[in-house]
Amino acid sequence: MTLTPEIIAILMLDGLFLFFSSIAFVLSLKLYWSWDSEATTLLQYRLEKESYLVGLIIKYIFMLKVPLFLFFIYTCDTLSGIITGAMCAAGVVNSVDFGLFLLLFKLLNLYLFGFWLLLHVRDVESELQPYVRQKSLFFGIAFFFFVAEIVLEILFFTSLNISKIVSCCGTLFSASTQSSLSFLFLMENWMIVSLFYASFILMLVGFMVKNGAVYLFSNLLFLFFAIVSLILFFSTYVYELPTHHCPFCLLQSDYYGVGYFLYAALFLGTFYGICGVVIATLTKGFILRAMRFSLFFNSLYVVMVSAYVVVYFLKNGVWL
Amino acid sequence: MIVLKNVCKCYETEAQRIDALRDISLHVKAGECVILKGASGSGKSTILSLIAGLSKPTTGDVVVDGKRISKLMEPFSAHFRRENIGVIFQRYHLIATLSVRDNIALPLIPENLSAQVMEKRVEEVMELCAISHKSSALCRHLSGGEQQRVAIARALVNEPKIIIADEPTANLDAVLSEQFIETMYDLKKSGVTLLIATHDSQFFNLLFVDQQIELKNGVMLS
Amino acid sequence: MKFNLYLLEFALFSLIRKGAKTLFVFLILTFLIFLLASVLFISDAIKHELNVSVAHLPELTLQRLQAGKQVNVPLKRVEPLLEIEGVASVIPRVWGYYYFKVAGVNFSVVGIDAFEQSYKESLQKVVDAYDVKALEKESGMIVGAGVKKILEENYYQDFFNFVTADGKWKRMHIMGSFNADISLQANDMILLPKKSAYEIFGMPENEATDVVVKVSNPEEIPTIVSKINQLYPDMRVVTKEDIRVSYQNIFDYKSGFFLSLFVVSAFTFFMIIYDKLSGLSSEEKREIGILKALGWSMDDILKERFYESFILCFGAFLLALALSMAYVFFWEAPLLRSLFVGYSTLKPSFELPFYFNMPMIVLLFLLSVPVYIGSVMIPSWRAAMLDADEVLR
Amino acid sequence: MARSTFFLIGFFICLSFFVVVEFWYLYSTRSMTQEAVNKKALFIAHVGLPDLSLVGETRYVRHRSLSDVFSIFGDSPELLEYFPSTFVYHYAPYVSTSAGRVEP
Repeated sequence: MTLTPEIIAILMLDGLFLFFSSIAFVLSLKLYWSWDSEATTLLQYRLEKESYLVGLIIKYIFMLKVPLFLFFIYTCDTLSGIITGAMCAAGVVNSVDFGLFLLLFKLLNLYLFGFWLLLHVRDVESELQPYVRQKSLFFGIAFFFFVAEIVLEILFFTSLNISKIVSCCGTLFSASTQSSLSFLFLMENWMIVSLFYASFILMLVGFMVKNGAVYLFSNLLFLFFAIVSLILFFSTYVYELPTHHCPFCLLQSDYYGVGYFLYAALFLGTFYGICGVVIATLTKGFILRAMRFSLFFNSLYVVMVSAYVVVYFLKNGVWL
Repeated sequence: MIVLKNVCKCYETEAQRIDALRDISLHVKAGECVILKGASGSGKSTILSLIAGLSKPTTGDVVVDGKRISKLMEPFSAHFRRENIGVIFQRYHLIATLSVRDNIALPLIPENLSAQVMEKRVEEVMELCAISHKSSALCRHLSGGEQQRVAIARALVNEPKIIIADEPTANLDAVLSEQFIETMYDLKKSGVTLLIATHDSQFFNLLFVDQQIELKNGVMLS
Repeated sequence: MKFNLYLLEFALFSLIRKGAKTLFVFLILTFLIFLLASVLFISDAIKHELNVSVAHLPELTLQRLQAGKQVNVPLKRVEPLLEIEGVASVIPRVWGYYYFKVAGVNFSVVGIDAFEQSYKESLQKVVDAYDVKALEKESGMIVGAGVKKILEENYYQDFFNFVTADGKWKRMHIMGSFNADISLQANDMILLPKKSAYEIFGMPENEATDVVVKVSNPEEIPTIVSKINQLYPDMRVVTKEDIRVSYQNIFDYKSGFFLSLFVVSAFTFFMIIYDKLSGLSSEEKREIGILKALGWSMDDILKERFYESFILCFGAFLLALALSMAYVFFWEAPLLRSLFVGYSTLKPSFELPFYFNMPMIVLLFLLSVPVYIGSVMIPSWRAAMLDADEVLR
Repeated sequence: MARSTFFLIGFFICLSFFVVVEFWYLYSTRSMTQEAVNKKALFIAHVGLPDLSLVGETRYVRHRSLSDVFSIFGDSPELLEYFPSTFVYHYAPYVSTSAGRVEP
């Protein structure tokens, strides 16, 4: 265990989050059991006020979670200097068995909290707050994911062993059969890349015909293929090295931190594409607005990654 | 305009249950002037706060201007209050450390109007209530009459349809009470609905009052 | 949604109205952030300095251990080491500490053999004014700024008498002092010819304190290390990477140690704030009631409270940042530097190089602002949900 | 806009301006110059001791390659264990006693 200032900051905020989210959890359960918008009891009046606090707390946590996610990656990046053998965040994250799960949980929670907030906005727009029970139940479930994330994070930082040698991104994301992600390498590059573009085209079609279901489905596909194709294909053009497949090194300043922009565009785009569309269907809201947002960011992502390939080809006249 | 249907309101504390209002039904038409009279603690203020949406009834319905105030969620009831209701408190409740202008502008702050519109509205009501000459004085330096005019100006600044006054003349001498009644008369002429809770006998035999409701221990007498 | 300037104005008024309370919170918040920022600035600057130093170190340092203690390395080991493939050069070093009893300080004494021309030229660049050539002819030495000061205080203007291991006096002339640019590295340093160093330390001339090895290809370091281990099992190999990691650990540990204390004190402070804010005065309650009656929603009151804490927090943050930069880089961090300097009597100048990185500011922000906002959140909500009908009674 | 709001905004602008100026001043005059970096490099090439002379009294902190677990009392004749430095200075990872460490 190392206690660098960054880790202390993250752990401290985790403690804070745990405290506040437990309050929100208890209140959510209360809201779920006893909310009755027709009732005129004192309890109901109290609940109306408490539902405010839940909104406040979740807004607070979400606002901090977004920068904290980036800060977490940055912390892992700096830790890679201490941990023997790790060259970037990938190595640090994978130095414990559940590192990848921690990362997945973090991402999932961002989506869940974002979903809750979208629902909340739709809810308070209406005079009757019709979705209070739904969003309380939703948070009641999301809370467990959140706790899991925090517990994993604490375990992660306490079990970091600075004298253990870990494998760096070079072996983690390579085609060698032992690595955890090697099954991805069974597919051909051109297949993945064409699937990636195909899902984008499907998304465009979904947007044209204004079909929420198609759009949602294409976004799920797009998210998956975007990440896989980034690891397998596009990252090599960013690094200009045919053997370097790492989704984390993109974040380093050697590559102008382009990863932050790529991931921001991708996650924003798919977030609005998935959660926005779900919410819009559930609450019969403006589906088009969510789709337009989503399409904008997704296109931005596609343009960015494609630009790397095209620019490389124009400069060097060959493909990698 | 204002309808109260079988409204009960009770406050529950751990030791006891206090019925502030019992089965009140009331109907006020637009432009009427209603006097609520009764000793203090008889439930006058509770009725006013129910109508303003500041508290909610235990049972029954409150409908104001077609909106079911009793079931409106907080942000909407606040919005409704801001648009339709002006309040004059007992002892005025001005914020002593703010200037007259700022006190009058308070109800407009959440609206986030442009500076010109805001300025224009505040100027208008200050003109109307003859307080323009003191616009930048702090409220704690004002005399009782001036404070009263500021309070009225503040109640009028959002151009309300309903004015609620809670014991407005309780701390005034006879001359000032006279002035207040005159202002109320002017307001009624301009079509505003007035609800005044008072036990000041000066109000009881006014010609422009449409209804007088007497309360005792939360029950309507007449 | 348009930003509500009037609400900000009102928040400011309400802060001014609360006067003493505001000032109290503002000052303590500023102080805490200031303390934190100073520590982070210092440790980041030192870390940066160390990283620069370490980058230019030879790849391997070899020490001979005997019964767990470090002992001298026989010079005859140099040849076999040179024969290992991939080793570019092997330099035996003579160096150690000289305890100057009168002042009660340790000097770091390093012996060099400065016979090569290129060597001299490069040395000349880090030494002020004096001619390096004189170093070998007469028994001369080059000293760091701190050493020079201590010697002058003890009336050694241009020479110093070392007491050798045999108890004899060895007079060395001060030929120059190191450039101010490297004072952080060279403050307690005395550089003299190897011969004199052997004499002063009383070391046999066929031994060296330790050996440094330069490796031309950093990829080969692990193989070379294992070969050295096989060749001389009693030699400990310290790689450059080891040293770098240990530095990182030290300073993470040091500022982490401070931070843990800080977190405790910060939480105490925020409990006080929580307490202060949740106990609403009757005046405040009345005011909130009035505002609600006048048509403010809970949202507006919450927003107003948020603006209040934002003004406080942001103001304190900026002010603390400005103050801590001045404190660390202009006034050389009085009091706080002792946390980093230790008890050294040979006080180095604490003129740290300015080193700024954005993540540090983010860290500072994350450590202070969320905690403050968090502590304000529930009291504000309590205030905003107060029943307004009490003003109507 | 009230006077105090002007004051507030003025205060923030002044403060930000001050921070930026201070930052710019420090950055342009007090950053490590390339020249200084070169000098440090030359000096270290001669001396081979990377540690800063911030804690000059104990040999296991002046140059950490000299530290070993047993050397704590072998220093200055007057050295006592003292709180901040020896406590806060963690020993180097290569003297770590934990099992299973692979020498690089």
